[in-house]
Amino acid sequence: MENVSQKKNGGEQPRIGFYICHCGHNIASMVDCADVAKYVAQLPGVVLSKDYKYMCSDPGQEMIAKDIKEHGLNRVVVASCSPLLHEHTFRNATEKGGLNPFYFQMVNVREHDSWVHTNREDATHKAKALARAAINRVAHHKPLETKKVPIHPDVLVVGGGIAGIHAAMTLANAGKKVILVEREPTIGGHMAKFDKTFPTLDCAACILTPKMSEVGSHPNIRLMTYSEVVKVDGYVGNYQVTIKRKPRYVDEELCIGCQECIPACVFKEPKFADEFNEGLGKRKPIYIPFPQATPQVVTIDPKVCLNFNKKGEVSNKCKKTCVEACGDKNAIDFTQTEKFEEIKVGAIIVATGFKTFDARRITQYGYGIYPGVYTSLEVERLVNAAGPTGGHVVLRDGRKPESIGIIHCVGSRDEKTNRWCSRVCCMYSLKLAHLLKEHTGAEVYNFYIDMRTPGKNYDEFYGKLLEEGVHFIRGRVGEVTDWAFTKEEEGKLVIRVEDTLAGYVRRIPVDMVVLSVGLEPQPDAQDVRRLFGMSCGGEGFFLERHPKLAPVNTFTDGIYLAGCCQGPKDIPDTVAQAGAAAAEAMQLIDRGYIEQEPNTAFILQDECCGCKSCIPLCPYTAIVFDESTQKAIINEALCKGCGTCVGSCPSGSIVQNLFEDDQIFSEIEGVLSYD
Amino acid sequence: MPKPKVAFYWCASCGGCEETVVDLAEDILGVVEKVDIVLWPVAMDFKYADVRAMPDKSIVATFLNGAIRSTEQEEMARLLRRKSQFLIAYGSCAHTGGIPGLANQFSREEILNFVYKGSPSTVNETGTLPQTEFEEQGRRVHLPALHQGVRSLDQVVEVDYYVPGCPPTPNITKAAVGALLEGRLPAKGSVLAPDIALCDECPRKATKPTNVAFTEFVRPHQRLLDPNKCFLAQGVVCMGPATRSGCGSQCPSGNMPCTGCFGPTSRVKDQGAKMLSSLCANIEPKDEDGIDKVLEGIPDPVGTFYRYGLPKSLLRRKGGLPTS
Amino acid sequence: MKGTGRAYEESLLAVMRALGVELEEVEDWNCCGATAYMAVDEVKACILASRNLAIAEKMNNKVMMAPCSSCYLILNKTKHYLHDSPQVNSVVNRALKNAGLSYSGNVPVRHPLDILINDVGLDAIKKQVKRPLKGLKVATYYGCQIVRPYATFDRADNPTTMDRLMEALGATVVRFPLKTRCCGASLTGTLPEPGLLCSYIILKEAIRCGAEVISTVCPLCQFNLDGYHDKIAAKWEHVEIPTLYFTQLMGLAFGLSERELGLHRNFVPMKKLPEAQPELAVR
Amino acid sequence: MTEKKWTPRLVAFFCNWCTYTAADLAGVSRLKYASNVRIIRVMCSGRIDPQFVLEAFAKGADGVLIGGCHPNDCHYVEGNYKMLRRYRLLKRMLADMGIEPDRFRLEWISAAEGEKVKRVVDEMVQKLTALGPLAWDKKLEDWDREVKALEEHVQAQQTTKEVANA
Repeated sequence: MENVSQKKNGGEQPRIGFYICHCGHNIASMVDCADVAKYVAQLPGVVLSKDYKYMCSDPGQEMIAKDIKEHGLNRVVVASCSPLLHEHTFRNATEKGGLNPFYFQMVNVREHDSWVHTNREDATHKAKALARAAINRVAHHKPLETKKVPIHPDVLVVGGGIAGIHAAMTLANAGKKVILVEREPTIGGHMAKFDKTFPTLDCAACILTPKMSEVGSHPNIRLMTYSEVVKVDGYVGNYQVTIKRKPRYVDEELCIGCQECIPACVFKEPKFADEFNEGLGKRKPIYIPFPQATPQVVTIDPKVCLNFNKKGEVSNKCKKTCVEACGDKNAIDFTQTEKFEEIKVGAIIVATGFKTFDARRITQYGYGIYPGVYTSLEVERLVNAAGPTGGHVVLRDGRKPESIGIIHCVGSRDEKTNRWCSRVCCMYSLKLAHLLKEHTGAEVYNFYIDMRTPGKNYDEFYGKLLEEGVHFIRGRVGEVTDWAFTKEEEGKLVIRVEDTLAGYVRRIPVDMVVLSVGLEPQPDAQDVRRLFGMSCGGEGFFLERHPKLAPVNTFTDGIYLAGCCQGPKDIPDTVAQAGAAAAEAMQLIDRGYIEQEPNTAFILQDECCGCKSCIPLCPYTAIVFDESTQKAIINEALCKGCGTCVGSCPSGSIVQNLFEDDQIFSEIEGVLSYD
Repeated sequence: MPKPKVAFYWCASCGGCEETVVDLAEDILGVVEKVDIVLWPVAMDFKYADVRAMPDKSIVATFLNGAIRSTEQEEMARLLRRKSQFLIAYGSCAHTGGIPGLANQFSREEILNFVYKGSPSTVNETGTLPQTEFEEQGRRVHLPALHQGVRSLDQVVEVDYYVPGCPPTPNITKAAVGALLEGRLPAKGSVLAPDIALCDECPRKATKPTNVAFTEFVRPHQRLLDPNKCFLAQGVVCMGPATRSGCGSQCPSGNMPCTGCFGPTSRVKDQGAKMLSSLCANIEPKDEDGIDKVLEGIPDPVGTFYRYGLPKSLLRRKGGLPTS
Repeated sequence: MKGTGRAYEESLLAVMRALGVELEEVEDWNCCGATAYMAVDEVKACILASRNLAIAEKMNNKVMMAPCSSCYLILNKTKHYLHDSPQVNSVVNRALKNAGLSYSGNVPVRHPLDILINDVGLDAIKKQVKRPLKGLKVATYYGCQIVRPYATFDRADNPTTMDRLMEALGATVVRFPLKTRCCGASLTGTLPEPGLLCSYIILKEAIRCGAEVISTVCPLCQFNLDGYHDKIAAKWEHVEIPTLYFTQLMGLAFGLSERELGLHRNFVPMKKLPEAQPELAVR
Repeated sequence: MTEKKWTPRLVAFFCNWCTYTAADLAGVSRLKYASNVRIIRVMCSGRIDPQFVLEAFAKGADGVLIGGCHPNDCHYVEGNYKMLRRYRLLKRMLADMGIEPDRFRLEWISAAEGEKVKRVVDEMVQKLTALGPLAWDKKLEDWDREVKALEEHVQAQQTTKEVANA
């Protein structure tokens, strides 16, 4: 086998250049780089071996190119960070020196060595073994060519919250065609539900709704509401996405948003819990979520509309007064069914947002048990002038609260529920404290663990609240209870808390409790993750490619993240991130093509016996059986380079570029040979 | 001009390879005409001393069959290596260890104890085990000793060519002899059989579907086998895809699956691992229990995948056995 | 268990017998030292407790069941200390060695509730119910020790194992937020005022929540809640509600006799039960 | 080489998308784990040829760890299942060949589970330390000494004969 591979390499003897990077102190503090270079220098085929402070710097890269020319190197190995970070950089440097870029191999001595070990001797030992493996391997490398594939110029944005809206607008304004998919009947997301935004206290609707209607009318944006992505095929630059369009029983083209159907509904009074108002208000079976909803199209809820039976089928039992009211506009269409549409895009921005923590999970806070306990999102609607109470803060029993307790970190920073800080709760709690005090004049208590107000004008806002006379008690609340210890507590909700500044347990009776619920991943985040081939962090938010350097990229090329689906963040950060995601998508699309890693597999046609074992293994049906030659053949355009067929070919007749058997065998020998 | 000298020798083998030489039938006469056989213990009376007396490299080619199992075999292998220009590992045992190679799963002591004491048909009241030396009439007699394990020929001496098979077929034998006599030899170390797997020439090839997904494995005796359909399509482990061709598909033609005697192709280091990989990857279930249930049909993976090649596999021999 | 908690022992053994759970009393057991000794000298307290563990291990028991909350806590705490701290471990094992014992940490310490719910299972328990406690409103009171700090088999903030058990017996479990609040513990003996106040709050709230009986897991809780009604009445108000061991309630549902369950040892009698259960009244 | 205390040698084959990335994450998070592990990157666990595992053992690895994406999460749809199926039989076969089950492990480790890389590597190194050296390469070397011995013996005899003849 030795002979065979040497023949393929043109028979030339390897002349390897080895470089180990100090990465400042990152590697050098745990790995004796000079010692590694010295060890490698005496390995077979190695012509020069150097250690250098920063290999990825311009001088570092230029050194490689220069050495290739001066020393006649034909192979290059760099030991530094993860290949996922800088393989590309060094391949370019190798190419600059006049070599095929795939005559390069990288050794990960930072993420897999210096950063994870504590004994310098052991870490150096490991670096030598890994270097040895790469030196062995690179001798078997072959020149390869990258394949250029054109990119579809359209972009899909999934999720119509502020993140999706901003990303879509940015792209559309740059002249890109955008398809914006939202599963609710309207775009707007959580932000549309907020009353005011911190710390400026400008009205959320006033700043959001103009953007929403702009999206609705933008010539470059195709808005698909009440729709969900159900399938994603293809790869970067060429995704085929299937979108499910749920029937809203109203023709979006024909409905003009006059809403005359709503008063005409056979239900005289709104009767059903209104999702937009967090169930605090009521709506009819035919409804528009809120006045500025985009698109301005009504929706019929088959679960409660009388024209549907319990199974959700049209029963035609209703008088259909709505249809009458619609008249010759003929927008209401009970024959609508679920439809699937396939679209093609080059890039995808996932902005599927978050869900708020279910406060019922912390039973001792009494949400769902005591009517006086609210979630923060409910209070947003309660203080909103367009909300269910017209902006009057009245409790479920009709009373106006005289004292209000706001409990922070409900479902955040809690080992029992969610470990993470939800980032926005301190600030929105302050905002709600201000609004509640303004609306009711009540005594407002904030129960916090730590106040976290980093952000432009955030801490100043905290200062302002302190001046307003809102009370702040530091301590995690133990329970909210209705058992009274004293006369004054009777008929109130008592918040029991250890005041950690005062150093004793306090009982504070209030009329209203607001739970500042944290932010969680969407309940279907795992499904969405699989759909787009992304990863989730341990907490369930989508994982960015690199926490610092690729915060909006995912591990799947061409798929980007924006907003809270990636982790809790406030509106300014969300908008900034959405812009960044749009820019990333644009730089991909404007390049016009992508270079594919040439790690595809091919079948040795003289050697294949035609046993067909590989054919069912390919998930992309890239392998077909050629009846004329009686051999299997791989369609390179479809191959994505997993190598499963290679590992399974019983006669060793399939080869994967970049991951050939010889290359891996030599690597195995290498990692085990230094002792 | 003197005829080229040729030797045939056998080590740990069953004698089947010798039969193949005879199976050349009338063609053997042609061979005998062209060569001068200087050693062939199974058919002719030569003494080792005669060989020892020959000058080094004076034999053009030695066809050695059988694995190396004893000190005597090792000594003869070395002797013949010295005396021959070409040493040809003939048959599976010399090539990859063969059936005797399966003994590499047991220690020498386990084997001796079973064969001479433990096996139900053995009568050995004194419990005598083979000795390597003993005294008789005042003379100390030395006998060959068994090695701790079995080796292919090339694990003991350098081998020039391999003729695979258990036994090699007359055709490839003829081709090998022909190539040798006519000097049409490929690169040293080659296996003198096509470097493509058996399916290539299997008469059942067309009946293999492209979407096989194993839901069970059965052994040939458990099922009445369709005489025309691909064995794998019937859930029978057939080593054909992982085994060199050149045998003329004799087993599949006789309605028995390939068991792998021709060994792997040149691109494979470990025939068993490759077959295991291909079979397992194509199992239908995705959960551990389901997978294990299907795999119950392969109760003895070592015996299945390394029937002829355990000593030449990557692991060569079971761990934990005595080494000397 | 042999003294003030006698009814607990009687009812527990009776119930376990009915369910076919084999129990073996640890030979020559000693006091675990309770929380009191832990507060004085942790290492010595560990030695004291670990003797029981060592004996249980020697007796080849698979599981050590600790019915008393305090024992359960102390034995578990000891186990944790021995596991986490090599220093404590070596001191304790040296002491055990002097007594001819050793402890390797193999016997888990578990609470009867844990065993009943997770090993025996609610289905098996339901099968034994001959007289469901229909209509009986129960406040489940776990006390402070069995779920804190080692919440091994239930949640610390809102335990539910006993709730599920009571529902399996046919009873109605009332919402009782004070289910893990302190009963006053040994304060009732030393500083009666704050101690009794704790008991008073629990009794009062249980009644306010609509309970007819309090179900408890701890001999000390039972004693505090059951034994001081007159003192509480003298100080605050008359709050009378029976406090039964959960095993006594189980026994009643299983149709065991009141005597077997030690019901006669309780101060506040179960009045409601005969009315709700005519067949019991006949007995 | 100076005699160093024996420590196990663990060869790991990690898939590019999940487990290799998780190992990168462990690095970025500065988690500390045993330095005995040597990670070899492949694109997918489906690429891992059982020959690689055998080769690693034969060349002296004390343990082999395979890391792939969780079920249903494979970047290449289901390469991980293909590896799982091979793993089930390979593990049994290795046991038949005298390699303890604890020496060969397959773990699903997602890109987010840097912590799991640490845990699994540490656990495995601990188990391998307890098992002691496998040293298959040394075993074969020792065993091959029995044939080398004869060769040396024959050569020695020849030399004596030659000397005698001379």
